[in-house]
Amino acid sequence: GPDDSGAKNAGGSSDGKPQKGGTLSVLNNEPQTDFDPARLYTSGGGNVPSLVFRTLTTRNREAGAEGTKVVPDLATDTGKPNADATVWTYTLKDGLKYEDGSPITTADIKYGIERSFAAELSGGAPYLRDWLVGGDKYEGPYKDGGKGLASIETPDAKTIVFHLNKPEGEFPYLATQTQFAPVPKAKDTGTKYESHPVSSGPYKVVKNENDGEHLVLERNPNWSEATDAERKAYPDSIDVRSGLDASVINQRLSASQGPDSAAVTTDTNLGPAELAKVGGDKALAGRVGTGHFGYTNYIAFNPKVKPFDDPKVRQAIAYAVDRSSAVNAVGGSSLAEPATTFLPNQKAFGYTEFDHFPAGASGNAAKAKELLKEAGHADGLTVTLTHSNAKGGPKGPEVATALQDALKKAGITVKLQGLEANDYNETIQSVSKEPGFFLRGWGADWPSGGPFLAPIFDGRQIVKDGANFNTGLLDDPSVNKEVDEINKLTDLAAAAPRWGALDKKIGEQAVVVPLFHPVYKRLVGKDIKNVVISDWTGVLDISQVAVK
Amino acid sequence: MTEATTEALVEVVDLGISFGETRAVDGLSFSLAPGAALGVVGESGSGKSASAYALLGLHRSTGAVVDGTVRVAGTDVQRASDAELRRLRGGVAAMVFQDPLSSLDPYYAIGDQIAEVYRVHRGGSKRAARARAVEVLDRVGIPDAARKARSRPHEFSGGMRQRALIAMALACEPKLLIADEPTTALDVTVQAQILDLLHGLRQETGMGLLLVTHDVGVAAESVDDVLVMRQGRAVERGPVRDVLGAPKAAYTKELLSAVPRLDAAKPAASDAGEPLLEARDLRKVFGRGKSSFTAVDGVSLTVRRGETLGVVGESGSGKTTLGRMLVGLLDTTSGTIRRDGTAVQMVFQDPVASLNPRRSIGESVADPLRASGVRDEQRIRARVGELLERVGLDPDRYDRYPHEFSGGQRQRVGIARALAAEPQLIVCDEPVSALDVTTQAHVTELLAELQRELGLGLVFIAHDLAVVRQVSDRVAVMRRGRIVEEGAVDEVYGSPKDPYTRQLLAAVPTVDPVLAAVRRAARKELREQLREQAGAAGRDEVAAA
Amino acid sequence: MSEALLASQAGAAQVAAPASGARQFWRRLRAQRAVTVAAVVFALLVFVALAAPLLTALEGQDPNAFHPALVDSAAGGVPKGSFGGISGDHWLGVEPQTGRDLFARLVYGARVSLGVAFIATLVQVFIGVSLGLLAALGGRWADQVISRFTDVVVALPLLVIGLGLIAIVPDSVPRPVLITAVIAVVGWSGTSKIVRSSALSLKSLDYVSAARLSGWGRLAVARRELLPALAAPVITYGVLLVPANVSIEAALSFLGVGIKPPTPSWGQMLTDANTWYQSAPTYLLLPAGFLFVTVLSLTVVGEGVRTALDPRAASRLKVGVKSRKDAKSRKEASK
Amino acid sequence: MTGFLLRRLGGAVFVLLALSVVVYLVFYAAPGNVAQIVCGERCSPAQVAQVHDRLQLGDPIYVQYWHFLQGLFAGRDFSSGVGVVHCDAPCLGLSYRQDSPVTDILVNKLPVTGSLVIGAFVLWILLGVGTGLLSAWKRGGAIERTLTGLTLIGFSTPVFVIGLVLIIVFCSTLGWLPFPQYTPFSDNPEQWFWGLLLPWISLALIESAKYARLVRSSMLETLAEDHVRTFRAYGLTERAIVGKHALRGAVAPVIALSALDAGSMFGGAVLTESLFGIQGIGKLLVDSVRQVDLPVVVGVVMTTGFFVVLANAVADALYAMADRRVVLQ
Ligand SMILES: Nc1ncnc2c1ncn2[C@@H]1O[C@H](COP(=O)(O)OP(=O)(O)OP(=O)(O)O)[C@@H](O)[C@H]1O
Ligand SMILES: Nc1ncnc2c1ncn2[C@@H]1O[C@H](COP(=O)(O)OP(=O)(O)OP(=O)(O)O)[C@@H](O)[C@H]1O
Ligand SMILES: [Mg+2]
Ligand SMILES: [Mg+2]
Repeated sequence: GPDDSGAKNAGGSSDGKPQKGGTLSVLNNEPQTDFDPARLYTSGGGNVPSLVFRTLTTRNREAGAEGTKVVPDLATDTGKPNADATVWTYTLKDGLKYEDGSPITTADIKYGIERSFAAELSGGAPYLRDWLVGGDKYEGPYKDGGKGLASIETPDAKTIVFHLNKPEGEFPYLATQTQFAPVPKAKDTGTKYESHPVSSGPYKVVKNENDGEHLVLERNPNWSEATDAERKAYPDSIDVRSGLDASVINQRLSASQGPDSAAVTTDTNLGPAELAKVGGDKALAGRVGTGHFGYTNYIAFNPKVKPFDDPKVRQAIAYAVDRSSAVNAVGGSSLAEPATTFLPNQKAFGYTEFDHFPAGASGNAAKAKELLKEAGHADGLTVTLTHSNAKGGPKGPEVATALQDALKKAGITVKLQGLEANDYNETIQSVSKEPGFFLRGWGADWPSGGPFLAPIFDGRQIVKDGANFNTGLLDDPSVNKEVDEINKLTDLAAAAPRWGALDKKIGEQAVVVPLFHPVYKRLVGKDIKNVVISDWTGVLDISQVAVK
Repeated sequence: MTEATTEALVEVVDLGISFGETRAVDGLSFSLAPGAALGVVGESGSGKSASAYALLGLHRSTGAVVDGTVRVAGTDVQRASDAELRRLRGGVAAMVFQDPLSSLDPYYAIGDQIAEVYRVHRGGSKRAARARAVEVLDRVGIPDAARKARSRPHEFSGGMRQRALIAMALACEPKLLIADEPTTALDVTVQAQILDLLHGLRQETGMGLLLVTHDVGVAAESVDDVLVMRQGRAVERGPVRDVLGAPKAAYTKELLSAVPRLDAAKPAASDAGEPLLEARDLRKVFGRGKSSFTAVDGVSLTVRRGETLGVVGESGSGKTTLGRMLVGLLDTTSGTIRRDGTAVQMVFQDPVASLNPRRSIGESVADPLRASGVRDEQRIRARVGELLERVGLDPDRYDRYPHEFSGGQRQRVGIARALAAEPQLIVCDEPVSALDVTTQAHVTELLAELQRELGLGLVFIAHDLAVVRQVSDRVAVMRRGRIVEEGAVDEVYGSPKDPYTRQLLAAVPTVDPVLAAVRRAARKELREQLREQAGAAGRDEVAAA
Repeated sequence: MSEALLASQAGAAQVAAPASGARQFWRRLRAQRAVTVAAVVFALLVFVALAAPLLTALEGQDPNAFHPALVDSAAGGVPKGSFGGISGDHWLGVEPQTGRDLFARLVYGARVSLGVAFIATLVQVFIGVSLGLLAALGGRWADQVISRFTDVVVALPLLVIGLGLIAIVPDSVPRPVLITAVIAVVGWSGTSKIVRSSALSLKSLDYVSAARLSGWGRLAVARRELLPALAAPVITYGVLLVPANVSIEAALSFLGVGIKPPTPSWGQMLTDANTWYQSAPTYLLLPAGFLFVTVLSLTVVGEGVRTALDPRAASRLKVGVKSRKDAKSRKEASK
Repeated sequence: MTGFLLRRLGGAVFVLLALSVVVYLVFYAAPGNVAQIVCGERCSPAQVAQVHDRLQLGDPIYVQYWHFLQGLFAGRDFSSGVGVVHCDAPCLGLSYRQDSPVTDILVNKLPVTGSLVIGAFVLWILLGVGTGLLSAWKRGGAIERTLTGLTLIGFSTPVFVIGLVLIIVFCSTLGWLPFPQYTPFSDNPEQWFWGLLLPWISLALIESAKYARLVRSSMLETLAEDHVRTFRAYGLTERAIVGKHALRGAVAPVIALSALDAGSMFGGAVLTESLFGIQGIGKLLVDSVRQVDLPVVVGVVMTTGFFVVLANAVADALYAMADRRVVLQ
């Protein structure tokens, strides 16, 4: 999805073996407003939610690249596809129980998925709707008269079968999302369910105040370690406080006083101003974890708008961009890495290195001018760059002004049009209102090229009357075809390099100019042990953390 | 302390006071023995108040330059430290200021203000101090003192405020009382009562009294020695009998000859023209419910062109309230007023409050002119200058601010302003109360002149019966919100029907000090009689309720 | 008029040639030395704002040019060198992250901040005083309507007003005008409340009644009698509106109706500099310092005007000096 | 008095309705597709349409407003998927994003913002009036100049800086205070106090500057008046004169302004709330505006309006009590 959600391996003071017990504090900026598995839009089941919701599959809780793998969770394996990967069958492990001790059945998983189709519980990823047979017409269990969604079968309490409308080799990745968590129909309270969702994971919710601002999780006695190879669940309880200011979170973590010594954050980076301080303090620097989440910030063009219909103009801009300024604008080289490829620089995505329009660190104004001249803009060019008004963000005015300055050197005068966040999203996602030149970012729903490239470059994903992400309005049959071909592969290792090759090919058209990939730098409290940061989420996994 | 009693209570040698380039007091010397009383009379603006301030060191940090020496009760006021001065002020020597309204804090209950001052010097509990406040308020003749002590200054009439200030001064039982025109707003009966009170206190406690007054009669009644001032200098000084009986200085003679006599009536009313204003059955009730108070209770009157209606009466009887209703500054509770487009003006009882402290007096006087559309600066200045001159002020002081004027001068500014509008009717609320008799005579003459020329109608509220007689054609006597007697001046003065009117006339101070003592005794008797009567009336009211 | 009376005034009349009200006001204003100093400082600030292009040309820097080489990218973008990268080229150092020249941005920022904040303050004071007076003097209904209208404006958050404006105001309206208007619209209520409450007290005074009797209409009475008395609180409060307006201007930028980047303004600089006060203190201290000096100089000037407007206070002021002299002579005498 | 109360009640109704109308109009005109935002970015047009229907966004604005009014006086029902959520009158609607009645959300947040505002209010009045008093008393001296400088620094520094500096000094470095956090008063009064102390102080430091300046200037005005002379002439100390008589003259603008500030602060001291992580009404407002959660925005704005009107009514009553020359209108 397009959200910059979360990432990798910190070197907390991890001496001594992690022990069970204690309370882990989580200090966050954004409250967990949605705690209903149907409404959550997470990558790999999320961080806090995955303590409560187990799913058919889950992400491998290992540091680094190992962590980009998908592994079984409730199911015995990552799924058995049929020959063309249109039917996927899962079998549940034995002895799975809810927090109240009742058994988890596949009917509950089916019901959980069906709920996510209800208009009342919208918000999740689009894949179930797009992939399941009949998914585009289904309106959820509250309106179907008890019929359910026929493309999900539960022949018995342990088996569940999914019928897809086209081959999808990455279905096991999808099964990590919280929509695949079981929801017992009898306990469903509709929109109220999120205040006390029934736990299938190691912790249950004992408190959910003010719509996710303060969560208290305690051990679920009916969760069995034997059935769960992934979650370590060291602390006895977890206290999640959110709505805190980023600088205060970092202050608290660095001070590490009292309960804050056992605190982490799952959503707050060190800010640029704080980096300078942390860098000078050895002890503090040792408590910083660095992670990479698959995310790319880029310049998007609408080739229907002049002068961006001319590839030469787009290329000129690609040459002119000053990536070091752009990187500085979001906090410098510790918080972002310059990008020349659309795919994030990780193997799981199939990263293939290329730089079609080499701009160097600070732009190649000469080459850009040359191209502009060829395009008939020898006297320079005036264009409007649309950006979000959200300060400090990767699509905000800071990056926009950095680009403005860089392009000036190439004779391109950039006028800035800043839009308030909603307006900005609506404008750039609307085919009719889309501006010609704007800032954009895209993140991974799971660590693979599929959800990264298809929404942006697959011509069939252009949404004419809704939120459109194929901003370049690219509808290239050869691209579309290659997407379909790769989706058929169930061998994900084989699929990855082909996504990389596709990225390189699309890159030649210069419908986007990649700018940078964010890097996560986060502090943990001084008593935190067993910090595991995977390349899937880029942040420490709180299911692995110990406080003793 | 023993030292202090042997030497003079007040010793002023060669006092000079300058405000910038104005030399207000120059080479003034006098002394006052403990328990003695000195009256300071003289021309308005002659430096009386300024000298009085100097006794308490009140010129300190105000920009005035004081030279000479001032010793009060052994303290060298000029050199005393702030703490010494504070001890002196209030505790040893207390002052009653000339402008009663502006001299009280508008936000606090009067009783509390008195109590506060009392506690500074005498200590004690808050309660005791409040009780003391009520006691002194009662002594200065505030009716229902316990309740009135809780009122804010704006709920008091001019005379009541003045008495409150006197009460404040008395509360601390000072050795020296400096009273700056303490009776300007008091009707003669209350004035007599206050003067008697001061007299009594002097006898009981040996309090020294420095009485600044423009009223020679008041001086004659209450002091042993008089000091006559003019243009910042003493022109004559001596025992009251000598000075008033056989004045030496020309100015003193002039002053005495200008004292209005009760029997000097206005030259017969020219012609009572058409009515300018008719009021029927006016009532004014302040407050609501239990705390309501009827200040004016069913008053009807008519004022005709070219005629002066004098209004006299007890302090707090509703004269100001009536006057304000007549000009429309105050809404009536009931009753009707017909003005028929008559242009009305008012001379306010409190000259300080009626002048904007931020605007020069010239501008204040020019106000009505500008309001009527005159734009020509030259003309305005000329006209204002002429008006100032006519009320006896220097036209060059156009650009001066109210705080640079003496009490009487400010009062005259108020008159000039009322005249500037060329109104048909003026309600004058104690317009000459702060003026020395010569200036007073001059101002009343001016009013009469204008009345003859323009057919001006006047409502002349005053406590000075002689002045009222001098200027009025008809007179109304007010008491407790009602007009108790109304008629042609000669009739009312000649054969008063109402006992209150008789009492008023009996209380008029005389210039003869010997006679004054005799009358003081007679008054005492009459007062007792009246008190009995009032008690009976009160009982009747209770019975009726 | 008797001769005697005229003569009697002669003593008091030996004064310097009288001066008109306005001239007296200036005289009283100039008598306060601190006011002159403050006025010069403020004039200097205005000059800096007006001469921004000149001054930056002198320095040889462009306020919007990035200098990535001058900041330490790995350390979040702190300026290299000491004191925020102060050097011969960059007189006051450079901005963290971007490396833009701080001096140039400050002087250009002065234009927006002083211009917008100052004009907006004037408009706010004007609206506030007018409505406050109208509420106090216009009778019960006017008071009700105005006071409730004020409540509505106070209760509407800037966020909502900003959103509304984005929706209605066409792009053709110049930004500074728009910002000034918005700030004026959201910020007059304090003045209006103060004026209303003070005027309610004042209107019962005799001198106001006297003016009414003089034949002036309510408006004229308000202007002539009440305004001068209201000047003290209004000026005092008005001065404080200037920094408040600078913050509103910054907040508006968040909402997208503020000054468009990359144009600098003090408000935006302050907001951006927030987190940097430890790692790059000059970045925060400079705009804050400039703002402080502006407000301080305005305060002193305002204070002077207030004193000069009140003849009583003015004479008291003169006295303060004298009384100290008095005290000294007293001390000497007691030795 | 009854008349006053009735008029104020009428005024309050007017203000609240006016506010709700303005918010409706603004949100009607403002950009941002509510259904899309509520549904989520990756919803299909069909799903967006369903959400659009569910939220009754298809109705003309006046119909939507009419439903709102109905809810306000008679309550409303909403679907929760499995059943019906009833929202009792006065129902401000159901939050688009949180799926709970706005009234409930507000009732939850009020004690939070209330605690913040009341504490800060007390502190800033004490601090502001105290500073103003001191500088009027010590006028012309070094103390006054220092105070003026300090108040102006306080006023021209953003709350973010002051707050963060306080946190770093008192919480991180010295460790004297816990990091600010809201604990309900009923849970633990002590924690409530310590957790809110820094937010109160930061707010007070900024707000009090205004009061200090105003108090000082009004007091100097009063000190020039004649009645002050009376008390000087009766030997009252300068301290008593300044602290009692002159201060009383400064009461009018302070009451007027504090009503305004306290009232509008119920709409949230947004920056303070977010810096200190206090989940009050201001934070709610910002989040709701961002998410185009119209019912919540209307609710918050109306709440603010209510408190503004209330504070003003209290101020007027207080003021008429303090200065009896003023009649209660
Ligand atoms: N603050 C001041 N600044 C300038 N001149 C002043 C000031 N106070 C008083 N004066 C002038 O000093 C002179 C004496 O004033 P003072 O008040 O002592 O007069 P007074 O004898 O009390 O007169 P009245 O009987 O009218 O009250 C007057 O001419 C007056 O105008
Ligand atoms: N605003 C008010 N509120 C309550 N009572 C008031 C108010 N104004 C006047 N009074 C009362 O009304 C009565 C009449 O007052 P008024 O001022 O008319 O008296 P007066 O005849 O002018 O007296 P004086 O000669 O002392 O000036 C007094 O008892 C006074 O206390
Ligand atoms: Mg006098
Ligand atoms: Mg009177």
